[in-house]
Amino acid sequence: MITEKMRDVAKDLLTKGEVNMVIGWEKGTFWYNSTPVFITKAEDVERLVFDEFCTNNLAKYLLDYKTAEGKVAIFVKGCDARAVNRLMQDQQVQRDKVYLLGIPCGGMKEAAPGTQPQATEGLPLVEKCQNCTSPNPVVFDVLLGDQVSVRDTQNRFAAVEKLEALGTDEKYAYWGEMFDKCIRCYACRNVCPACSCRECAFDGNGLNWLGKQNNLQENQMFNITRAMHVAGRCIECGECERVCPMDLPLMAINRKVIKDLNELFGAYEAGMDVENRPPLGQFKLEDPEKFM
Amino acid sequence: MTQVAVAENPVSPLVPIVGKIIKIVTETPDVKTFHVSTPDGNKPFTPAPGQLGMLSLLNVGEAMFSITTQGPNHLEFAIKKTGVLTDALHESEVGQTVAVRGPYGNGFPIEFCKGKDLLFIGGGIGLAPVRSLINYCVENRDDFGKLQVIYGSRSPADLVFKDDILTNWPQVRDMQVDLTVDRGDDTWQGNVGFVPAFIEQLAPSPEGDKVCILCGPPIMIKFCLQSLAKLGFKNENIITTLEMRMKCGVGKCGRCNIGSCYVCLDGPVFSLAQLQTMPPEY
Amino acid sequence: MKAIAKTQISELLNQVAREYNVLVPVAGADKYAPYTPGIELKLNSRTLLPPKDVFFPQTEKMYKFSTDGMEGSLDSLLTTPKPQLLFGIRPCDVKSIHCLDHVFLSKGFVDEFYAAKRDNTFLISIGCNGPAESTCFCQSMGINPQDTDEVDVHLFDLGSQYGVVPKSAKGEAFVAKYAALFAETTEEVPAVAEFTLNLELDGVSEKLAQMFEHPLWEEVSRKCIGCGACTYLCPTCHCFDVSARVAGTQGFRFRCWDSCMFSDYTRMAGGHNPRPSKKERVRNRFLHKLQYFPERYGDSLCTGCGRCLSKCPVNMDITNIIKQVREVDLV
Amino acid sequence: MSLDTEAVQQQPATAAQPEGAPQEWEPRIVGFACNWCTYAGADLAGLSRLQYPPSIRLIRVPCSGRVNPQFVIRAFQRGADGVLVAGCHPGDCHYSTGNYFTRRRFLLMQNMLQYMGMDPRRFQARWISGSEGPKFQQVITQMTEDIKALGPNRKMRDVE
Repeated sequence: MITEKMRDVAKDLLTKGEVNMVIGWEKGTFWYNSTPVFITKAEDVERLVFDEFCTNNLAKYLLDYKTAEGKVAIFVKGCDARAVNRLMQDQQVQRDKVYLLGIPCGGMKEAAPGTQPQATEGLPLVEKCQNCTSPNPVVFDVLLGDQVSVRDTQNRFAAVEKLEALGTDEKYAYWGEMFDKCIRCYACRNVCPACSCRECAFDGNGLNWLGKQNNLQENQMFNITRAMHVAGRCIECGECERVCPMDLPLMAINRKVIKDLNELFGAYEAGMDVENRPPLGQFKLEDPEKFM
Repeated sequence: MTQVAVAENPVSPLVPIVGKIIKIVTETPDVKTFHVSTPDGNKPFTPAPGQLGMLSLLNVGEAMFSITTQGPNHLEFAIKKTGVLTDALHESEVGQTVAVRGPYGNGFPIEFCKGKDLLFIGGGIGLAPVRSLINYCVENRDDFGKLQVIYGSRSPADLVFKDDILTNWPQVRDMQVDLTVDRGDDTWQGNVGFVPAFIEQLAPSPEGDKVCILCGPPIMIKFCLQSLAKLGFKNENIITTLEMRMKCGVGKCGRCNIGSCYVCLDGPVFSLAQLQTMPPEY
Repeated sequence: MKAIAKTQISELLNQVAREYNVLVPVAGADKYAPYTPGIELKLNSRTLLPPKDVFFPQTEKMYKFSTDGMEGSLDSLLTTPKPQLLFGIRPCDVKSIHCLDHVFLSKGFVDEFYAAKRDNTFLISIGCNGPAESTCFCQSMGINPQDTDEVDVHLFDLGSQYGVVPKSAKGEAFVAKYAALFAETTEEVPAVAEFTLNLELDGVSEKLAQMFEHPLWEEVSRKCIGCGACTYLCPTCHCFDVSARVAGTQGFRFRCWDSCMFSDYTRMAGGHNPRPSKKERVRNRFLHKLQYFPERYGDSLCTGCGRCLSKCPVNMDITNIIKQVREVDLV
Repeated sequence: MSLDTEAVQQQPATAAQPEGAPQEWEPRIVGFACNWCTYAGADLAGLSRLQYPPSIRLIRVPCSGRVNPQFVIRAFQRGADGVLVAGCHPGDCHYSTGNYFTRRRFLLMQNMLQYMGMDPRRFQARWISGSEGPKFQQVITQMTEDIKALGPNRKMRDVE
């Protein structure tokens, strides 16, 4: 059982004083949710679990502790590990200040709210895991459990292609309907491991790039700019889409950017390592110039 | 269900009236006092000492300021340059249209102060809200006991309301003004030192139920409170005025709460005794 | 009790729509939407977005202005809307409107923008015979899920029909006016089904008053990501910002929902922020719901609708926090 | 920098065209011109008395790489019918490599706008050097023609 191993390794790290905190998951309000937990005392490790509901990407929490004394241990699935790489690449997290406990991930499941506990085998994968390209952690100090095989991801860009096929005005109408729903709670931004600016362009800092009215135009400004700001740095963890209370298809925007970047400037997967720079942070002399 | 008593409020709670800047006094390099009237030359509203007014430049923004004093036909706002709106105000000229709404907040407890000796302590721009009460006391001189003002700023150039502190107030009967600066210059002949130390040096007596009215930067307030405690002032007799971010001024928008109090309605004036029952979140 | 068959509801709405702008919960929509004949209603649960925007829109223009050099003028944009009828709100949301009334209509200032819409809105509520969602806990917050008095007309869910009970003079007139659609019934209101989320609220407010400095806040705030989902979905959260849209010499000032969870919410012009980190912001949010508001207005600011619980990205659970508060040993 | 709405709005609103005279409509194009090449090129076009349509509003930026998504969206929001980004030719950037980054970002942004339902012809980029006054004239003329053919832009706009 991964859960047992998690508790053992967490207890060991905390007891020996190698880390001051372990970031993992614990059971949430219902049997079908697991939620982030921050363990600082060895006697609390029993709260840790790993099951098919540990959907939250934990990597972003490292920013809260980047100036803290000592080390923080964090459990990383494939997507969390890529997020940690991303944050390290942006100098937001220092490798020697984190202890990465890798967990190969078979994909997270979801159960209809209010249903009785049932076997998880029959449950569907959550949206964000259906086209996961990296279920195994790409960076870790210890790996708990065996590597898993990559699922078929040929439908990764299906939603994007469907939208690309629409006519110009149809596209505008579709996105207009979506962005009209946006309540601008900024959950997508706050959960995103690529959004690491201490001061966001959209916060009230007098720059006023984004007005505070909730209307289509401001929501367009927010959503398009958000996608462009994480372009080349999105690790496809799907957290933005998962956390959106209005169920906006945000990954259809992020994946559009990924698809374009791959087609225009060569294949690139963000967060697979820290060496390969993101496509908008580099260039080639022979880059396409079809617009001239 | 919606029949509730409305406080006497000359201006609609969230929609201001238009006003004009009729005079600008440059107090220090970064503080100016703006005199505001309605376009037909009347006072926009009549605040009690210590109350607040929401002042705006229509195409820039609005913010809450203390009303530092008032004349028969105008209100005065002493404003320090700190952000977008205050920068724009500092660049305005006489005749500029502004919008104004208020008055908001509780103001100083005048009845409580009546008949007592009063000690006013101000630091920097913190003299601005206190001045509204000082001027009230000067105008109603017989209602109050002895008056003492202890005021300090970073440098002689940063002293605000120079006419009042150097000329007008010292001439008032039974009124004493003591000044200090953090750093002096060639012309400065007064005290040099921080306000809390100056208080201990002057050692004003708390006797006779003396009330102290205090306003300044948070760090100064913190140390002044220690000094006043040493001198024996009662918490009920130490009164200060707080600053919080405000948007509505009428207890609706939510952001100026300290615990269950709203600074815009229940403050900005609080006694130390009141503050000690509230969470330290200001 | 009078009653109307559920199949007759659209007929009722068709008729009242001649008199009112009718707002209803609609299948596939996230909030109350204008009623049009034939629209598919969703009357078995609460809406994702609360009805607060009917009285307190997410963005509301307050006045417009124009400037010309040093000159300038402004005009109020306060208008009186056509009478509207809000149909199908749940007792939890009725309670939330009661809370908003406290805020916008009391303590010396009436917010005219809110009042104009509030005074002009006829409320018809529908009771729940049990938890409508797994996240419902209104019963624990002292709300009767089946019944409410602070509306004009209340409907009890009797299975195939709704029991119709007027709750105000306006409601009496309404029931009389549409009497042809209502028949007498002897059917009883069924017993309330058991709630799966239950908690004890007694003494929590008083206990919280002593817990401002308690380490619990550091702990529970750690997983918060500081988004505004909870506050925007909350039926009682009412904080707003005031801002302006300026285009050259013209512009308008508006107010819009704001969230105490945002870092710039309390930050002042000089940079000082009384609530600088998420610990202070999370603490303020929960204390506002459970201590400050009860102290100020005598009502809890949480109605147990469960929206925050169902949509919080990190399962920040107010029922769990209340339970933890109860378990705290104050020495 | 900020895009002052006034600059965009000084011209009368586009929508109110007299009936029967649609060809009178002049599009409004916001051009972000790099300080070192394109702005000089525009200057040269002016000095050389080269005629080009009055549809362009140039905003000088230090480098075409300074242009970010907000600039572009804000221009459309505040009434632009087209947006042009123009800078030094690749290899000639005053800051050595700025325009190579522009090239990548521009293509991505143009694709994004297209995906969001904007016609990509409304958002264009060109390399115009300080000596290419005639090219500046030709680019502005061509883009004005393109956008005239597309008609006024209503998408993303939040001004009347």
